[in-house]
Amino acid sequence: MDTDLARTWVQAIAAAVDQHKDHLTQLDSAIGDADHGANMHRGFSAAVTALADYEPDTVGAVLVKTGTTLISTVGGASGPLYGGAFRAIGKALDTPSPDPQQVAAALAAGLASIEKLGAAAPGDKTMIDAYAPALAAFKQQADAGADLAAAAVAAADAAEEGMRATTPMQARKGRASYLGARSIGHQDPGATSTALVFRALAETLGSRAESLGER
Amino acid sequence: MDTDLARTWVQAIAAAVDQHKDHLTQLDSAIGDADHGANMHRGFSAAVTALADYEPDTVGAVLVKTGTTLISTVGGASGPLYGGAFRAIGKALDTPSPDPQQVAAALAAGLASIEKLGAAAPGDKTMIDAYAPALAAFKQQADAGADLAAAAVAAADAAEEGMRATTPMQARKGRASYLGARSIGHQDPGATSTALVFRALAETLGSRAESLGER
Amino acid sequence: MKKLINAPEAVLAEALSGIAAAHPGLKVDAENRVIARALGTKPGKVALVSGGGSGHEPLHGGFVGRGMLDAACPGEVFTSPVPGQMLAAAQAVDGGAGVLFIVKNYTGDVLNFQMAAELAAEEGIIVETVLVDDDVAVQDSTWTAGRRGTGATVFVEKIAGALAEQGGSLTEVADMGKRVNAASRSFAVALTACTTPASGKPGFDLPEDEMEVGVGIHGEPGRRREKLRPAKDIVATALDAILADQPMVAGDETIVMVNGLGGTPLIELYVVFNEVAAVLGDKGVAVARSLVGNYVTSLDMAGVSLTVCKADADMLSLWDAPVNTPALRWGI
Amino acid sequence: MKKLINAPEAVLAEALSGIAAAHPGLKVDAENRVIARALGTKPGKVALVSGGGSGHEPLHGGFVGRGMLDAACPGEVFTSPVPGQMLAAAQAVDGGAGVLFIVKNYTGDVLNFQMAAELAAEEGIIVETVLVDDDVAVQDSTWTAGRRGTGATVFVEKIAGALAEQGGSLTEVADMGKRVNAASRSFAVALTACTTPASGKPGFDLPEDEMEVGVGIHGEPGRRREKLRPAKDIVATALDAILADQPMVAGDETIVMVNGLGGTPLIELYVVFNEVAAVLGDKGVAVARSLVGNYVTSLDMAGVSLTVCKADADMLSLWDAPVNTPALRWGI
Ligand SMILES: Nc1ncnc2c1ncn2[C@@H]1O[C@H](COP(=O)(O)OP(=O)(O)O)[C@@H](O)[C@H]1O
Ligand SMILES: Nc1ncnc2c1ncn2[C@@H]1O[C@H](COP(=O)(O)OP(=O)(O)O)[C@@H](O)[C@H]1O
Ligand SMILES: [Mg+2]
Ligand SMILES: [Mg+2]
Ligand SMILES: [Mg+2]
Ligand SMILES: [Mg+2]
Repeated sequence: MDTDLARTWVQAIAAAVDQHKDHLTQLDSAIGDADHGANMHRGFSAAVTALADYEPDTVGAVLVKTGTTLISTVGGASGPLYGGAFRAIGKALDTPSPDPQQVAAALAAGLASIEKLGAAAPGDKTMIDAYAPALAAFKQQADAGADLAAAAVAAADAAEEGMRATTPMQARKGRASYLGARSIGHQDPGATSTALVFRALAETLGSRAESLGER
Repeated sequence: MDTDLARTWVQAIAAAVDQHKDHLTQLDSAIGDADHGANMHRGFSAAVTALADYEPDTVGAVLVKTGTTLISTVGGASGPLYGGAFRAIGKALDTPSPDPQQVAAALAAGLASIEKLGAAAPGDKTMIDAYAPALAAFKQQADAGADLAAAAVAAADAAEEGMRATTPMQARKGRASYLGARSIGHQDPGATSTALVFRALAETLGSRAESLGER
Repeated sequence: MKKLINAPEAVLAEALSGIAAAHPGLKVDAENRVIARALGTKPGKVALVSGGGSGHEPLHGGFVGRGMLDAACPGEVFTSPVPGQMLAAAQAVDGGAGVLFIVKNYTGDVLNFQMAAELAAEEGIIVETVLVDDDVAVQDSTWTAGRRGTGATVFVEKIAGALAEQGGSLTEVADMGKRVNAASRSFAVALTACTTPASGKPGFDLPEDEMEVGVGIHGEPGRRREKLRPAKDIVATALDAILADQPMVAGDETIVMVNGLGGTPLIELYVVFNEVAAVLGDKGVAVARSLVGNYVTSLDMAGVSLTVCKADADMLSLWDAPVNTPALRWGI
Repeated sequence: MKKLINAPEAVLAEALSGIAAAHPGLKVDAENRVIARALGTKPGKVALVSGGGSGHEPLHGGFVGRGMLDAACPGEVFTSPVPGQMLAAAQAVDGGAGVLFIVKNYTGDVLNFQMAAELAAEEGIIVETVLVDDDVAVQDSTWTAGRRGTGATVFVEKIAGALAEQGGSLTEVADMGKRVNAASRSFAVALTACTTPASGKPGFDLPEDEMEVGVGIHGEPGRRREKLRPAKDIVATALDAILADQPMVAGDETIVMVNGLGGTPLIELYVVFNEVAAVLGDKGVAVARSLVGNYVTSLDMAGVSLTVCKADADMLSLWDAPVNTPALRWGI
């Protein structure tokens, strides 16, 4: 992973969010306040802009800047949560070209930030329910010696599975918790955007791997 | 005509208005403010109550009381217009048992009151477009020597025809005038209630004639 | 029909009882349906009475209080009150200096207030009347019912009310009311129909992408139906109609009201006001004073009315005078 | 979607510009999205800052002014503002006596205000926070997000604002805010869903004869769906929930707010208030002060929230203290 790649990841998230904006809002409309698509879109568009002429030395700096931008533009619950996560990930990647183990540790720092701020646990029907399995899968692959691309694909698959698993859950945190049992049967918007984040990572790393392979 | 008959007429109007309340409101909803049914219902129910233990000497007193009650309970445009008309009719019937010519003159006084207060003319798409032909028909029958019942039937028929003739008119008075050309194609609610008033008169006089004939 | 009520017939009486409970500064005569100031009229002060159908709240009861109305007569929803109500109001608030009836120009209101004025005269109460007819969506002509009275009513009640409070005579107060009305123009659009409790159904069906242009405040359809457009265009249409009828030049001062018809969020009214201020600003016309909110509503109708009064110095200073009513309050 | 706007993305910026144009007593920092008093904070006065998503107008911007807030930070519609905004507000209004953040209990608001408090502390500004969580429709527990903050925000802002104006210290003002919150409970029902500009569609479909019971102010469905019932029954349900959580006895004094959610006509709110006054009256609980109107809205949602504060003498006297804001004004 390098700074270009980090930037490409953020751009890929922005593109995915742009494409799924209405879907995210629709999911948030069912059990929240119908702004998650707009929130994510505002934040990641701003991040792409902020990164456009930002040329730092480390992957981490790119992601810290992304997190800071999210915090200063998103608002809502997702702003501080994603913003804090990207800042934590970035702070843990203070190197020009981290390896899979380092990335796994950084992603773990991101989750820790979300858990600390949001005080939510797996099963509460939040973004954590996509993030935690994604992290576990990534770590497992990295520990097994897989490369970044392979680890990221496993993470994205796990995130999507985690995302789908939020549907039957009853929310205990965030706005959806106000609905009590009526939150059951709806997929969590934040878990859905987290799945987009990990899928974007997998695609970014995958196409880099391909282009490297083609050389 | 006598005081009992006058009271019966008012009761018959009240019954007809009760039955057609929603229809009147619906017509008023299309080109007005959706209250004509409620207005007429409130007014004539109050009139029936007011007449319940009122035992005056003349037909006129019954109708003056009816008009006064309408004025004090209806509001809107129709309150003063119908109220003033019934008061004028009543004032012109200062006799225990008026004949058809006298009734025709009284009905003419009613129309004059409406025209004076409302400053509307035939063709403006108002209650006048039912009232004026009804009066003309009544007068013609009376002049030709018809009895009250026959004159009233002719008046009711003419009122209904006049009511239907308001549909293609463009309103120039009342709320419907605010719609300009969009008032065309809708039957005037006030003309419709006026047709009920005359039909109620015809039925009241008709059943009296029958019961007299049966004696 | 979805309404927070108990029964359509009971709405007015129960709302009056709620108004009485909510506003210690008001006293409500439930039998005669008159809302008046709890403290009554200062002897020698001209008393202002207004009224009209209900469903336009806060108009008129919300404008009863020091510096504005002395009494309001609420009729049934969208139905003019009856003369007896107005007479009871005039009798209750006459301070010996006469009573000004402020009447919106609708056949029903005009006729009922006219009868009330006659009854009051018989009781020895001197009555003058100001007729409000500010809605430029409706053509004025001697052959029609004339223009509707809408938003300008608030301006007339406020400014004439202030003059009465300052000791103006009945003629002076009436003249000021007429001047304010003559200087004011309104125009409204609706995005949805409203539903009266008695009818239970929306007054008209409006497709999702259309609006009614040139509506009144009684749920009737407008002059024409158009495709829904951005706020900027709607404001342009409304101000064009207003300024065509009441031309203004750079340096003129205005009082502007952006009024919600009942179902429009306040945030949208501010978006609309922003456009109004921009258009008038471009012409060099000053928005000297303004109101943005729900003042003359049409039950649950979504939409907005604009009212612009070309105000002279007297009007502005009377506008600024203290007012203490449920819906308008400052300087107290 | 039927809205008087130009574009969903432009609503907030344009509304802020409209607010600036409409209220000379306010100054709007368009870049940082901060609404503050034009005159600034008196040195030595504790400054009150609140904020939250937009779409609840007049909350919060309409409560900025003497005797209430010093600044408000409006976020996007239904989206908490960002820490930078809150920091800019705190910096703009700190009068040297510290800043009180009044925060409605939503994850987003809490987290963003928390970050802002940290940033402010880094800048040497002393910040205290009052968390408002009055909505009894939501179960409180350490395992959940806790109760939502709704109508009581108005009470907290008014009463704490008055104490700040009278020279209360940051601790005193914060404590008073917490006391008011602890004494206040709310409950709301919705008859229709609202539509955010960004989503363009109503948040839920509600049959013509049903209502959502226990809703918040962000367009989310309620705790349960029920058949629409008369106002009397709805008030009974809401007051039962409130009084179960905050028992009151004869002789207690209250401040009551009957608050429209944006699309409900004022006449209906008075019908509701009439029922509330009757129920509390039967229990001997005094409605010492009241508000009836649109104060904490949810865009165009039809519905009502009830807020009851069991008020002590201090609260009542602070309630009566002068306030001069666009949406609440008396004693000035
Ligand atoms: N306490 C929390 N911990 C983790 N994630 C949370 C928490 N609260 C909310 N979320 C996530 O945030 C998402 C909602 O984000 P968004 O709609 O942008 O913010 P808001 O709820 O403030 O409108 C939820 O779907 C959920 O995944
Ligand atoms: N100037 C007028 N002259 C005669 N009839 C009128 C006039 N204005 C209105 N009307 C009649 O009154 C009817 C409406 O009555 P109603 O709905 O009860 O009163 P409002 O128009 O005040 O709501 C109209 O349909 C019309 O027939
Ligand atoms: Mg959301
Ligand atoms: Mg009508
Ligand atoms: Mg009417
Ligand atoms: Mg939100």
